[in-house]
Amino acid sequence: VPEGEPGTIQGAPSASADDLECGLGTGERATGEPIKVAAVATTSGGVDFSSSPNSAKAYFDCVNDNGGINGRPIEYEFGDDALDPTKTAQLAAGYASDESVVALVGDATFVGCDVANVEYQKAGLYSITGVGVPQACFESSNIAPVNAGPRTSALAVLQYFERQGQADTFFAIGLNTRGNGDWAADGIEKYTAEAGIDLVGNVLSDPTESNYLPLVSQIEQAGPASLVIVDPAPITASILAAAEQQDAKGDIRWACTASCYDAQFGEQIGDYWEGFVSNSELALVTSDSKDANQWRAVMDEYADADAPRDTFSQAGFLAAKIFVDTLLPLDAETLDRETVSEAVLGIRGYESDLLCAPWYYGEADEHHANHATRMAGIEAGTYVELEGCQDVADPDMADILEREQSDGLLTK
Amino acid sequence: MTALEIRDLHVRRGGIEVVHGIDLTVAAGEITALLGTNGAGKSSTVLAVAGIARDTSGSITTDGAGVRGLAPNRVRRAGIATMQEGHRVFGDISVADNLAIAALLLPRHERAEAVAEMLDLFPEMHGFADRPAGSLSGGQQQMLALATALAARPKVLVIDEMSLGLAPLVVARLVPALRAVAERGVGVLLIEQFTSVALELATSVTVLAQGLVTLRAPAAELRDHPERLSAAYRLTEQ
Amino acid sequence: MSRLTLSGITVRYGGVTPLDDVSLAFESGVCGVIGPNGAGKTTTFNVLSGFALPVTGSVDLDGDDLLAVPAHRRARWGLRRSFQQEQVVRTLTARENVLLAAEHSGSPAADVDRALDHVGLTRAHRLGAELTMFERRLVDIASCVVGSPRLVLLDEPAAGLDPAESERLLGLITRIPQEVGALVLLVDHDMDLVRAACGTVAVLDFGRRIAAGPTLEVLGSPEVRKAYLGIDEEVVPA
Amino acid sequence: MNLLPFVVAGLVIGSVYALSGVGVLVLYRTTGVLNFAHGAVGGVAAMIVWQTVELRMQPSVAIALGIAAGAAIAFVFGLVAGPYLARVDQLRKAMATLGLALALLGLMLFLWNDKARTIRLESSRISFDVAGARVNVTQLVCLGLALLVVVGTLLALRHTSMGTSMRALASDRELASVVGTDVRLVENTAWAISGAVAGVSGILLADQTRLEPAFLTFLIIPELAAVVIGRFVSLWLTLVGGLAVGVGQSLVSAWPTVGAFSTAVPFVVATIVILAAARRRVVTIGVVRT
Amino acid sequence: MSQVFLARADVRGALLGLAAGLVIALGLPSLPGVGAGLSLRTLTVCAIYTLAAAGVGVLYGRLGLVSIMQIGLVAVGGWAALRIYHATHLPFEVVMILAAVVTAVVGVLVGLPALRLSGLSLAIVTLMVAGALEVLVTYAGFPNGGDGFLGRVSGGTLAVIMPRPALGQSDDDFFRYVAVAVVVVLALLRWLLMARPGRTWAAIRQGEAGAVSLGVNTVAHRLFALAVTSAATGVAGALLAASSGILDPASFKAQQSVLLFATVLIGGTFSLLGAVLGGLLFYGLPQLLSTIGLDGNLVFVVLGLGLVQAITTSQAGIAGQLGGLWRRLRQPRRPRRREVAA
Ligand SMILES: Nc1ncnc2c1ncn2[C@@H]1O[C@H](COP(=O)(O)OP(=O)(O)OP(=O)(O)O)[C@@H](O)[C@H]1O
Ligand SMILES: Nc1ncnc2c1ncn2[C@@H]1O[C@H](COP(=O)(O)OP(=O)(O)OP(=O)(O)O)[C@@H](O)[C@H]1O
Ligand SMILES: [Mg+2]
Ligand SMILES: [Mg+2]
Repeated sequence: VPEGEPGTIQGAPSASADDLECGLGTGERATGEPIKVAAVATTSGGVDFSSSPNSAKAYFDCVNDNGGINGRPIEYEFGDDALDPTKTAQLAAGYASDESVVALVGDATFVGCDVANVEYQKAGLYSITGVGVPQACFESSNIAPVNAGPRTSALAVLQYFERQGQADTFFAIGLNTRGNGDWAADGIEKYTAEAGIDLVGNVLSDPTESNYLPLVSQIEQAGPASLVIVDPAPITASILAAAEQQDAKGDIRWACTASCYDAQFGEQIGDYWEGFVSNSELALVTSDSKDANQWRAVMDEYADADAPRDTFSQAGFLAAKIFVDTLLPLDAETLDRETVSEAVLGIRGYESDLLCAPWYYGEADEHHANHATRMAGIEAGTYVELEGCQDVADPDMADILEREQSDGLLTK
Repeated sequence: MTALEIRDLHVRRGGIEVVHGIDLTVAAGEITALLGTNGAGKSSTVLAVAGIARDTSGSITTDGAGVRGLAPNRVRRAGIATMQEGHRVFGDISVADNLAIAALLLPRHERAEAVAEMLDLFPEMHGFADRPAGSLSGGQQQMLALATALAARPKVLVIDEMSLGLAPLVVARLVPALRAVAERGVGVLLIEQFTSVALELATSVTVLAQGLVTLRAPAAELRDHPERLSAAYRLTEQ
Repeated sequence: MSRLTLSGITVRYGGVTPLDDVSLAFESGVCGVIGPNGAGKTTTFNVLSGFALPVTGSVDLDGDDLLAVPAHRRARWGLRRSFQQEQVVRTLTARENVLLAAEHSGSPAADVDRALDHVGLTRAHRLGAELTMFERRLVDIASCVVGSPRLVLLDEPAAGLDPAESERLLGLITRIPQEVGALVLLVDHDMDLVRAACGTVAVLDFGRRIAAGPTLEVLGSPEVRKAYLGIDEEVVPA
Repeated sequence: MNLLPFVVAGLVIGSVYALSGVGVLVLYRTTGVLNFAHGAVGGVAAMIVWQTVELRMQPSVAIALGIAAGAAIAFVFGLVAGPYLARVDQLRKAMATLGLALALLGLMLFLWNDKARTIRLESSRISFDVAGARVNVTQLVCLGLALLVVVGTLLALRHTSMGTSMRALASDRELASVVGTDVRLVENTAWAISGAVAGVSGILLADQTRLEPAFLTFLIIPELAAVVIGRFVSLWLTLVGGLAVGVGQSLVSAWPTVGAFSTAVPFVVATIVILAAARRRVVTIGVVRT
Repeated sequence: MSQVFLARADVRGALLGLAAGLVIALGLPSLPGVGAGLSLRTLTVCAIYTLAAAGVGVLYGRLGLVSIMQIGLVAVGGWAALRIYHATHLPFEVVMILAAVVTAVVGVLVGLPALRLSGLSLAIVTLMVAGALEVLVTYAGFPNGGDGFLGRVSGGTLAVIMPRPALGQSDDDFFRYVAVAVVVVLALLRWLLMARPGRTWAAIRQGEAGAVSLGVNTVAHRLFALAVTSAATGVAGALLAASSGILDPASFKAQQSVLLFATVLIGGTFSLLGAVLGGLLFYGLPQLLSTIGLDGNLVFVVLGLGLVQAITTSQAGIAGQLGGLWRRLRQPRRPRRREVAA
């Protein structure tokens, strides 16, 4: 891979020809009656999650070039909710009222899972979401994200340090937002209490906070063995800058959730943060495995050269792949919302090397299949894997784990 | 010699024409009075000369140089200083600085002298030189407005409603002062509510009624025949 | 028969004392308040209407303590005023302007037409912005006479008016005491108007009362002629 | 708890608020425009610095470019909208800049995605200990610059003819023009200076806080709080106000129970100041201009 | 002069507007291609934001007050509605009125300090309030059937949805419900503007001293104006909450308030038609632009520049231009006809 060419990932293996055999892999364009699939994503208003639907689209294009869904191409579109849940609800209602939309795939919205779910429920429509962030995305009947979410990601970091023997005292930083920052903080609190870890700080700051030096002082005074930042990447970078300015790194192990697992991140925060740790909810973007390779190949072939190659992109790709693999065994002529919804609900034991454990849907009021993640650390400005797949324990997930077993969701 | 020459001036305010093509000449060293009822278009003429009213046609020249359509500061730099009606002063700036701003156009060494001259003309101002002009009484503001126009030592001086809000005592003092200004060769266009004062000062008089010139006569003649003046005021009333 | 007394009024703005222990008494009819610029006339009106708080002194109208009434309640109490700079609301019609005054002073809405008749305003359906300056003055005066005012303050109502308009204004002002029974205080620099309208005048100078009494008598006194009119026939020892 | 580090941190941010506030005030006092887009202009400057550094430009050149961009944006806005704005009241002038702020914000969000970014000024790498807190050279620059700009502006307004003209312009644009002030020149100068100040503040704030378009745009709120504390006239009080807001925010965030609400500090401080000021109210009788 | 569009006690115009509003409210969903789906829902929300826009417009156009916190007040109204509903399960109409009252109180409390200073102070303070409310709402979230004062469920329980009003269950009916509510509130505002409060506000806008000398208690009347416009905005919040049953803090950012202010000025502040246009622009335009493929962020650019343009060259906004056009169309038939004040 020539260096500096946009779209490719440094340090990743190069693609092979069979990586582009998406779906049926026939190499022939699908020409039948299109199957309409949609998504709602936040792509403007300060947050840009478009890489999830974009990679889903890239994969669908690849499938359409390879025989489609038994001859029928997928027609994919997504709407931007501009970080406004009222719009999310509207887009959701719009797709719900359009009977030809059979499912939602690769959604990535920072807001509005709750309002969207209301519409989907009424219409019997289901979403294989690429990226969900707030609590509501994981506690909805008709929405199931492929990613693990901030709470699981934060707990993963904590438990990694615990395994390393570096979590005697722990510090957590998050956003003061209902159903998001407080949700993650609640998980940390419950788990540390159970595990006997001394939680010396659990700070929630306002999303518009301007001055992180007080926070850094607080960290210095608490002196934890390790800490996790559960914030969007730009805020995490600002906190790290403030800490660097105060030279507050000390002996503390600093880490963040998957939100800052992003190729650009290491370079932005600079050499001072060599050894900084991050969680990754899916396989590392550089990993050499079948689905990961296919994802890169599909992106190189079907997506814009400058489209980000990040976890969200993997998530959208994976959501699309799960969807296609679910539809292929069905009779293409009978595909409509009802039959597709039934098939989606029936997904169980779906395996992919991007994931750590099988993914499933199932009829339930909450969906949180991805609860095993990997850890990465910054070495010479880029992330490398520190630890492979590990299941994440969350005291509030008992019901889900139990249902996994009792309903046999982890096996086909 | 004409200091200010207006030919066929039309002025529109808010899209409506209020001055319908007037001619007016102000000779250097003389005072020309512009009289007329309320709404006759006197102030509109003044605003047009000063470059504030932009919707105009015709020609306005000073010493042969056209100034119609120029921005107010360019008009001022061409030598025409204007005192607008309605006590226009820099309200939140001190009286002394108001004068200093007016004198900025003068050569550096003349500035202090020009300001001092004004303080002599209006000795009242000594008492409130460092108070913000906005806190002055109406008449005090009018004095200041006059002083700023005079301090600039222009070639042409246009004064709208000179005695507005001034006590008779002050008006009495202004008469010789303005005459002295004219004697230095300045052409003065004077708008004045009290006809007696206007006729006393002016050499020639132009009367406007409903945007048209209805009378042009030497002041001396009108002093003897005041009825001609009131007739001109009412000329277009039917 | 109403009687207004100001006793020992002192007003201070920082270092300025526009009114210094002023005592004045006015009895029904139209009374003049005159004096040079900055003498404290407008300030006196501001005290009466509540825009200036005196540090000492009291104001009494027929036994009522005026200073105890908050500024916005004084209209209801019976006080009306016009300003040196008229304040007609541009976005309301003339009639609505007067109606507004009626509503907030607790006067019957039916009285609006009477007030408009009083001033003889014919274009009452036109917006404030469309009126001429004289018409706006008329609206101001109509707002002052709507309902049953007890005290009407007019601050330089004739400023900028031509002789004919001044004449008409004079008629309006002198009719106020007869028609609505209010005491009228008039500030103006037009001595002809003051002479014709006011039975009595008070003269202020530098924040002090220097004379008061029947108009002709006061205007004839040498001290007033010197301080205000600028007529200085013979040196009068203090 | 040792509060000193919080005070120091607050002073630093506060001084940049003050610097911005002074920039806003200068423009306000000369053109009568209260510039709500000051933060957004600073944001653009900071983003440009980031982008050009990313493109391997010399940091010092990048910073100069950023400041120039700030000055240019403000200058062009003043040039294009200025003559129209001159005809409307102060409130409308201010609201027009709100439009500029929105437009700049949208443009920034469009041009730059939501990934993490940092600006690192060389001067931030040199630091030393003061009373238990680390202080770096950038922070000293912030404090010094705020002081310098206040003193410089005061001197210039009082003792230069450009300064005098600026004051005249702020008071009454039309009258200033009538007495011969070249209003366009003065206005354009003021816009450019204020834009440059916005650029400097934006870059400093991006180094000290966060490099995010919406965040930098809405820093106008604490900056305006400083201006309110200065009662729209006093440069010194604006400086004090900026520092007070910064320290207030920092101290509030030191207490866990109220820490989350530190962003509401400017509102509280400004409200208190307005309440205090309101007690000495005088009714001014204005001239109605149609 | 278009600036005085709203000033006339134009009863005929008001009745005409009322009738047109009702026809649109009841008839629109029946039009082919509009009923059900995305466009009708968009129009529903546009109609809701019309009320917030009317608040901005009346304050600015009639009183010269700038309020950049209107979206924050919508949040307050929505929060109150949800909270009251989950606590009491009262009929939605009652909930809506209570929410309006709560919002009015909040609006007045906020305006109280700033009203005593110049217009710019109010603008700044309201922008700060918008920021502060954003913090508060982000922190508190919106009630969704949980316990405690904040009423938030946590853990694995599903949020409880506030049902739509009985008369507006389907999307079509809900649009009619909203539109009628909006028309009623606008009619009330219009009536206030034509009557004594409207006149008084015009006097206050022009000058404090003049108003006081007429006997106006300026502070009380400004607060009254804030109360009225906030109440209207509170109704908008309640309707918005009813629209999808739950709300999210992310809808109520300070920048949304700025955006609304911009669209109202573009629409025009001298008539309530401007508010309707403002609502449409605020919510409908971004939607429209995104369907033609314009990046959502560029909507800010379009509306921001629109605001600058409106202020600099067309003070009466689109509504003023439409009004001018209307008058010009009628002019030839009845030259120089002027409406006489009632
Ligand atoms: N801004 C404006 N828009 C529309 N018409 C205006 C405007 N200003 C003045 N006018 C009208 O223009 C005409 C002339 O006014 P102008 O002020 O020139 O008269 P004037 O002779 O100076 O009277 P005055 O003695 O009242 O000062 C009047 O009919 C007036 O109503
Ligand atoms: N708000 C204020 N602050 C400071 N000084 C003031 C204020 N208002 C008035 N003054 C001063 O008080 C004095 C009296 O002013 P006032 O307005 O009462 O004068 P006046 O008699 O009405 O004069 P004129 O005939 O010029 O209108 C003046 O010296 C004026 O400068
Ligand atoms: Mg005039
Ligand atoms: Mg006076």
